[in-house]
Amino acid sequence: MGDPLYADGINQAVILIVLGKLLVVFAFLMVSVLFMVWFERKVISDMQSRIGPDRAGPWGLLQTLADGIKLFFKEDLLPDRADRRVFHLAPYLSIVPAFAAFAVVPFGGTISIAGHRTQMQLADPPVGVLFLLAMSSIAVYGIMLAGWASGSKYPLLGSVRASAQMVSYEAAMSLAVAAAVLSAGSLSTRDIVNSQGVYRWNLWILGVVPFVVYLIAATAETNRPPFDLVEAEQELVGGFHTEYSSISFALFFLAEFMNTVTVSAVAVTLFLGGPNGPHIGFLPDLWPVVWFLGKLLCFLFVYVWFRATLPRFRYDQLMDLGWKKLIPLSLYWLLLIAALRIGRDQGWAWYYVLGGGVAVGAVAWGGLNAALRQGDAVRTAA
Amino acid sequence: MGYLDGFRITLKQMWGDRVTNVYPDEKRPKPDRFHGRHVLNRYEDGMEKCIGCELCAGVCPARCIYVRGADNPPDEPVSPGERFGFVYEINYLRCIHCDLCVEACPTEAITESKLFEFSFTDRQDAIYTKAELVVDDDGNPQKLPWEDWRPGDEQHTSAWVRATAPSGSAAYEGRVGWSGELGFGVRAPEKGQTAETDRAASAAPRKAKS
Amino acid sequence: MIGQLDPIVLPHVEWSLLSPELILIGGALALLVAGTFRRDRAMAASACVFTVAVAVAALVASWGLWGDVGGGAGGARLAVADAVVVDGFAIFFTVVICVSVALGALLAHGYLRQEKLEAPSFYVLMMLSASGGILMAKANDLILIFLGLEILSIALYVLAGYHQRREQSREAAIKYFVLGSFSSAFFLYGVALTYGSTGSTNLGFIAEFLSTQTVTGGVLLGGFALLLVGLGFKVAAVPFHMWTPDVYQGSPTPVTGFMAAAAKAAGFAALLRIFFSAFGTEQLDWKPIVWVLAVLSMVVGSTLAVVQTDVKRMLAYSSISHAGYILIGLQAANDRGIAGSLFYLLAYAFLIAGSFAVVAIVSRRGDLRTGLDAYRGLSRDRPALAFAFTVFLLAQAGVPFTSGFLAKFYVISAAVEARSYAIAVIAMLASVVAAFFYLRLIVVMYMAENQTMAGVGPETSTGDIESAGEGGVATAVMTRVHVPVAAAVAIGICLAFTIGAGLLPQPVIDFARHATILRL
Amino acid sequence: MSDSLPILTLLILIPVIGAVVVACLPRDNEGLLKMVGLTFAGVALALSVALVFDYRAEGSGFQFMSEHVWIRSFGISWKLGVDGISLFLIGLTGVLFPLAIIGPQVHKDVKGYVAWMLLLEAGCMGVFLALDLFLFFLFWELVLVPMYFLIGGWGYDRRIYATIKFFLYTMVGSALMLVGILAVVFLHQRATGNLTFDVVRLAEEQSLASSTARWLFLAFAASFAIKVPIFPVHTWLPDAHTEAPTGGSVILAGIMLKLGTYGFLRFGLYMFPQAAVDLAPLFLTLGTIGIIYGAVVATMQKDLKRLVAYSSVAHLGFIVLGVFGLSQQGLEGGVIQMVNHGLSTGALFFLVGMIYERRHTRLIAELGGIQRVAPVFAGVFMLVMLSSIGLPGLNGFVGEFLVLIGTFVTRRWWAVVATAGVILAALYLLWAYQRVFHGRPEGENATFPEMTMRERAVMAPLVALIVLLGVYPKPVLDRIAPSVRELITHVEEHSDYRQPAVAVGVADR
Amino acid sequence: MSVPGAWYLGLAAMLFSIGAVGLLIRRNVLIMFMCVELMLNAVNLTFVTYARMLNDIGGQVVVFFVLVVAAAEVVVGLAIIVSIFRRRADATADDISLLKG
Amino acid sequence: MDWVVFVVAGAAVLAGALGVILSTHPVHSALMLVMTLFGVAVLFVAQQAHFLAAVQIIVYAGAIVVLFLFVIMLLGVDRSENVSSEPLVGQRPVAYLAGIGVIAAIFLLARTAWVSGAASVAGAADGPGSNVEKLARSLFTRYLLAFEMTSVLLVIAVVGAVVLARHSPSGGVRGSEDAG
Repeated sequence: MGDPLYADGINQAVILIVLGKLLVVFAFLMVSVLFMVWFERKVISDMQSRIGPDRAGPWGLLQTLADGIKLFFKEDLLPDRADRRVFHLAPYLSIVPAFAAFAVVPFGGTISIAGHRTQMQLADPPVGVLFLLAMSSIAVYGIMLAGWASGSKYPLLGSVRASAQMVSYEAAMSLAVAAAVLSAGSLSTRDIVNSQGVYRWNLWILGVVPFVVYLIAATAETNRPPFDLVEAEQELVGGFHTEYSSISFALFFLAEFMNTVTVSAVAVTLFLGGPNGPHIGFLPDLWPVVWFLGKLLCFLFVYVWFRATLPRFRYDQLMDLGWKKLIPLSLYWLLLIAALRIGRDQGWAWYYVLGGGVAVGAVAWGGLNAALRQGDAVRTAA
Repeated sequence: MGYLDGFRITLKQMWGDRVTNVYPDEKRPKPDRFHGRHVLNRYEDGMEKCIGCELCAGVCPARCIYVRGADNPPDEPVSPGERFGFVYEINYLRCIHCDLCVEACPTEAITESKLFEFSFTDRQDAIYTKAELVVDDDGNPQKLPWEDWRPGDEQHTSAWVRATAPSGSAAYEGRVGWSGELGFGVRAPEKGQTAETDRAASAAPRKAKS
Repeated sequence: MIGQLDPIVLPHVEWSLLSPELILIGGALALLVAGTFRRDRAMAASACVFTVAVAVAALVASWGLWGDVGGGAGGARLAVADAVVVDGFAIFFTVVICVSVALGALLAHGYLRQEKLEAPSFYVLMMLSASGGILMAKANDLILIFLGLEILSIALYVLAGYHQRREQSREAAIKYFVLGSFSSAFFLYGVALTYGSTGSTNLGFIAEFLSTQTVTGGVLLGGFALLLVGLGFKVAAVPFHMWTPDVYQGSPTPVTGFMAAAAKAAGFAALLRIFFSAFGTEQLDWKPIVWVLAVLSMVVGSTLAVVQTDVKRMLAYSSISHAGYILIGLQAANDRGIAGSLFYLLAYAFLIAGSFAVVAIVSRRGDLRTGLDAYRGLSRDRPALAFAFTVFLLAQAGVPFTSGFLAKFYVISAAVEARSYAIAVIAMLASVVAAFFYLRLIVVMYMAENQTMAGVGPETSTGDIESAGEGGVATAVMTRVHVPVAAAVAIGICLAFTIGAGLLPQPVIDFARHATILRL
Repeated sequence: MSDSLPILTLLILIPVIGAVVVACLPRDNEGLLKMVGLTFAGVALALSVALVFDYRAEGSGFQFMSEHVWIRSFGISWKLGVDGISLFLIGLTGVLFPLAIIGPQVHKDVKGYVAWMLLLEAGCMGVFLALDLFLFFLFWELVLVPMYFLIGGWGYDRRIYATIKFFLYTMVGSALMLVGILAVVFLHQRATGNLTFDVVRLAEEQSLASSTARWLFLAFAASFAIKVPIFPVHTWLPDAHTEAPTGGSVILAGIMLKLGTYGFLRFGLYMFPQAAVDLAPLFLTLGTIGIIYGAVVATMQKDLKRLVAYSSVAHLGFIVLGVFGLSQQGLEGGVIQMVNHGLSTGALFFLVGMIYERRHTRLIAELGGIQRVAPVFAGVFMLVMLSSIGLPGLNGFVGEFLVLIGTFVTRRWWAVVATAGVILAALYLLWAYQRVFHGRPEGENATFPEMTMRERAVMAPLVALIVLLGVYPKPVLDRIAPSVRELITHVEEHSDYRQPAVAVGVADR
Repeated sequence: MSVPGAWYLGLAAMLFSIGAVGLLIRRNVLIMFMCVELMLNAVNLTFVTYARMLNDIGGQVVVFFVLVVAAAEVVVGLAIIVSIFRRRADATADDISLLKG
Repeated sequence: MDWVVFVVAGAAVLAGALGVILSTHPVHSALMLVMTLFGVAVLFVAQQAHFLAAVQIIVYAGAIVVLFLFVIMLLGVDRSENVSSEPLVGQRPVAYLAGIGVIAAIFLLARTAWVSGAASVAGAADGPGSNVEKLARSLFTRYLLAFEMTSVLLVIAVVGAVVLARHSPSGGVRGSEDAG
């Protein structure tokens, strides 16, 4: 349990190592954001039969950097009716949780630095998963406050949408995460990774459903397409960050992509076995990192793929999907998994449990549908 | 699974052909009736066609044109008429390139070119003044600092679409209702206005009636 | 990983001992689910019947439990890891609350129909709220009491604001809510301090701890002072009564009836259990506080009730003063006092439910005519209704041969037995003042047909304004009030109990007496 | 009358049933309502008359006892009994109520009037009959409600003020009394281990310490004093009497005031003998002040009804004097004076009511010369008035005389002062008579109608009783005496008071 | 654990008082409601501190329940506020004055 | 180190609390509330209540205050309040005095001992096993019923919110609305 680094107490070397890890993680995130922006633009242009950025650097690799530098030198505008303090605070509120959440993601095995063994993970609190949820739940502040503080109506609409959307999908996401926690019996991310084998991922153990639910909910949580109603350009002129420019805008941009990376990393941790992978003889400390990055990349690609494929949801569709489909589904699935687990502990035959579970599920599904139909009928009648 | 089919298609597209090109390196040929930025034309004798009548400004839906006419100095007239366009400004932050100004112009003074690069860095630069709009002594548009010209681009500046009648009636096939222009003279009639399309166009409503 | 943990051995759950609240919760959920499938008039009517049936079922279950715990006489049982204690006391309150539910449901049906608010959710909330109240009475743990309190209150907040189209109802909800949550915070802080000074929130443990240890620190004192504040709010004792008139007046009338009967009972259940049993050893510390609360409640409640011209408001103030009387039982801190409080609560539940039933009927559509004027000439219009109301009011005033008289007599006799003569005298004097305004209302019903009484304006003044709101001509005042069947049944039951318990109170007294044995 | 018939219970129940029956009748048929009311009141009257005749004169203690356990856990029972003290008060109740129901004209809502009246009768009967403290208190309280409605509903212009005042005064008294009752019961329980509300047991066992008993006596006395009313707390009475409808005034003066004096006897002297003895000077003083004060104030009244009301204050002072004089004659006189006052003041109120019905005013100044136009009316008025003054040969004399004798034996100086009250009574009543009836009738007074048959029928029994009791009070006194003697003996046993021998001698004549 | 529990408890007491005072001085219903949350937080802090001082997990469990209750309360409370202010411009308690007596 | 954490977090708590009650603007109050919540969460961590700290953030900061903000924005009640006006004369000083009095009273009451209870009644908080595990164990044994009852609370919250938030059913009583 816990990082072996702290086993011998805390001394200067330990603090230095922690600071070092902090720097590494920060640098990694920044780089990964740079990469991610480029990657997304490139992949999506491929999918749309376009070329994508190709000017700055080889294959346009430095394009993000160039954009960033350009943004930094732009004028920072403050709308007339804005709430000054909150307006300036919002971007930071947006970026901090995005960064902090990554702290608990294990991205490698255990390595030795200057005689101290330490996990390749910035922190491994015993309630790591809860920490993740906490961070994802406060991520909404940046967006909400940005929209409100702008003192302008489109941003406000965007932020109201954002808060409703993020609170709604958090429930489904938490339930999906709970399934992973249930399977590992621990809230520590490291433990969850360790509970999964090289190929024995939670993805398979839990049935694919929690993973899919997580994937959808996480997409919604990060306000990525097709759930980007928050900034829907066509309706809201860019939503919450309409009035932002310069560094403030850059921070939002950074936070958004950092969130994407973090959420993907969490998905890898929870469902895809994290840095676990087949051992290859040389450089034993490096391979887990490689596996992790590989999985992460796959995941990121999936996100981009989503964006390229799916049209944006309408607002009521968004809420319907969240409340009427994902939450019941993930709740049911969690109960089913729990039932199977109890059945195993009690020595019941799994097929009885499964059969019963399916039967209950069918009844519940039928009931839910009937009720929803009735509700629709009432709504249309009124 | 309709949902998933979409994913397949997008994935397939990744390896398909690109429909875009590397713009500044390669430029795609522009369509014939492309509406670019305006130019102010001159007669073949170098006189400006604009007479400062402000019809263009009046008709402009975006209100982006500002014209002020002035009496021609009798000793050195700028235009053939009594008055000339003393000030002529177009705000390209507002212009929607609808071409109504061109239609309104009684003297064919303002036409739209195929120049489209508006990459100015100062809002002030977005207002093109008469000095920038009026064609130069060769009858070509002035090259603005941010315009990326390729060889031949200046050739397509003048809107010779106006050379034939607007209604597309067959009666005007081959006729040029266009005065001469500095550097180009009288333009040849526009291509593609054939009798067949004309007949098809005029037959359609009759068929619908019967 | 899961193998590292020892499996958690769940405590044994004695389902039968929890049956009344399980019935209520189950009924509520069933109704909630059923309500999503059918939404029409028939559904609404059957929802009322169903609710009454559930309440009766819970009553029957309590009856069974009463036998289980030896007629309430000592065979108290702990259940679910000492979290609840099922004794006569708990069962008594279960009965009071179930009765309130049944009466409230009967009352609600006509009201909801009249106001076009028919929906099962009303009954669902009422049943759930009642389950919270029962939990409070049964709880053997401060936390469970807190949860019960919140279940009860939150549902009531919603019910208070149930009449969405009425501004008053919404206002009542928000006032109740803000002050209710305020008081919950106080209660909770009291729990915290109690926890710190005794080491547990379990009432049994606290009692045991306090009986073996001498706690000198003031933290415990602060703890139960805050507990008293929190519960004082719930039972509407002065000076924590500010919300009562507004909320009683603004809430839909059936809700007010339910609130006055069930919420007050539940609050007192907690109050009595906590102070009488858990803090029984610290009597010297809390009795003076309770004394002050009781006296203030009686005096302020009665006095302010006199100046009210709105009947709902007047009943609210009177309910404040009734809280004072019930507190006398606690202040006496003897068996008779507790039994008196219990008797009072049961009697009061019927009285107030009946009273508000009449108010609901008289206030007619829109729930607006609650002023004294609306009652003028009721005896000519609806003699039976007027008679019933007269009985309820007289009983509240403590007129002989009604349950209300015996209730007052009971608590005052307890105070006298505990030699608290001063509070007994004050109680009687307050009842004099109280009697005054009850009688004034009766006089209006019977006398003021053709002429005006003091404090009552000319007949037409408010009638016109109100009927204008209804879009009709000023005939609304003169139309005969409509008495829904369900409400009539409710009034009949209340009337029967009020007079029955006034004439032959022995069974009720026995019930209350046997319910006072608190095991800890 | 067989012993098996629960006559006392019936005395209470019949009016209650009557009230319920009346409440169920249609409201418009006034004749029927009155007839039904009269029937039930008449049955009660018959029962009470039967009771009076059936009562064994020489018997002591309570007769016709009726006892049923009611609320076991409180030791409360339905215990009724009658002795010489309460016997004639019951009779008085029986007589006055039928008259009050049919006597005065009721201008509105006859149904309510009759129903409340019957309920009131039940309450009054209950108070006189109850031998259980709880039961006593129940009826004591119950009486207030109908009275409240009678005054509030059928009274005159300032009735609201009057009801509030009446109600507040009496309820405050009740408040103290209830606490007193409970204290007696629980202190008794603490001392003896028995929880009982039984008056007889509480009185006989005398378990209270004397200082405690004094406080408790005061608690009871407060309530009784207000009801009587004794001097400083009498101020509700003129208002209530004046504003009440005629029937209400009759009952109020005739019966309800007696509840207080009866209470003093039954629950004051009987239960707290020592305390009563200790505090007797206080009450004697207040009673004497009441006599003089009532008389003086009555003299100055402009309103005839108010005058009669103040005369009640004075008369009740005599009764208090008799009660706390604590001698055989004084007590006998007090008891019989209760009956007398009920008859004569009741009759006076009837008559004043008749004047008001005719003239719609009660102001003495606006009346005059009625004797000319209505000689019968004037004659009846004269007779009743003389009874009230205490003219020998009429009933008032018997009571007042006995009271003064009895008090003189034990408390000489108070008796001397009180005698002045008799003279003052003659003064104010005769003066009032002179102003109202003598002289030349002017204006509306000239057309003052003579007594109708109905009114004569109402007045006849009262006049008859007034004369009868004045001429031949012996049967009454014979029945009162043993109970009074027993009460005095009880007091002597439980206190340091000894009746002077001279009084005993007189009593044993 | 060098900070004595009393410091925490004192802090909680101050927090509680600030919340209570705030509820009394502010007229905006939303802010009044936030003050209630402050008070609940003070209680939570008290419980956790006692849990540590008494070495008893019970205090922490209580906090868990308080959190649930707070959440439920907020849901209902905000629903009430929404329902009442849907048609109003601002949320000050002074305007809620229909019921005054 | 512990002192540093305590002082910093405590200062944040108090500053946030004061900010809540002194800000003129509801949104600022909400933000200040978040600050207090974070401070409290830190104090939880400092006292080994990791689980609660996380839940505190998730529930309070992540849901409750977000809902607050949502409502503020939805209703558009984000107007500054004129704090200088005093609707009830004297209420404010009385409130301040009461607050100070309460603090003083609590400290006075506690001058002898802040804590006097028996230790570890519901189970030890330290010792082997994680905080979460012990919490769970306690929750599902001693507090099982309370835990189950929270479900009722949540049902009420849901039903209540739906009831209150729904639009008036068709054919509402117009009169009562107008007259009200």
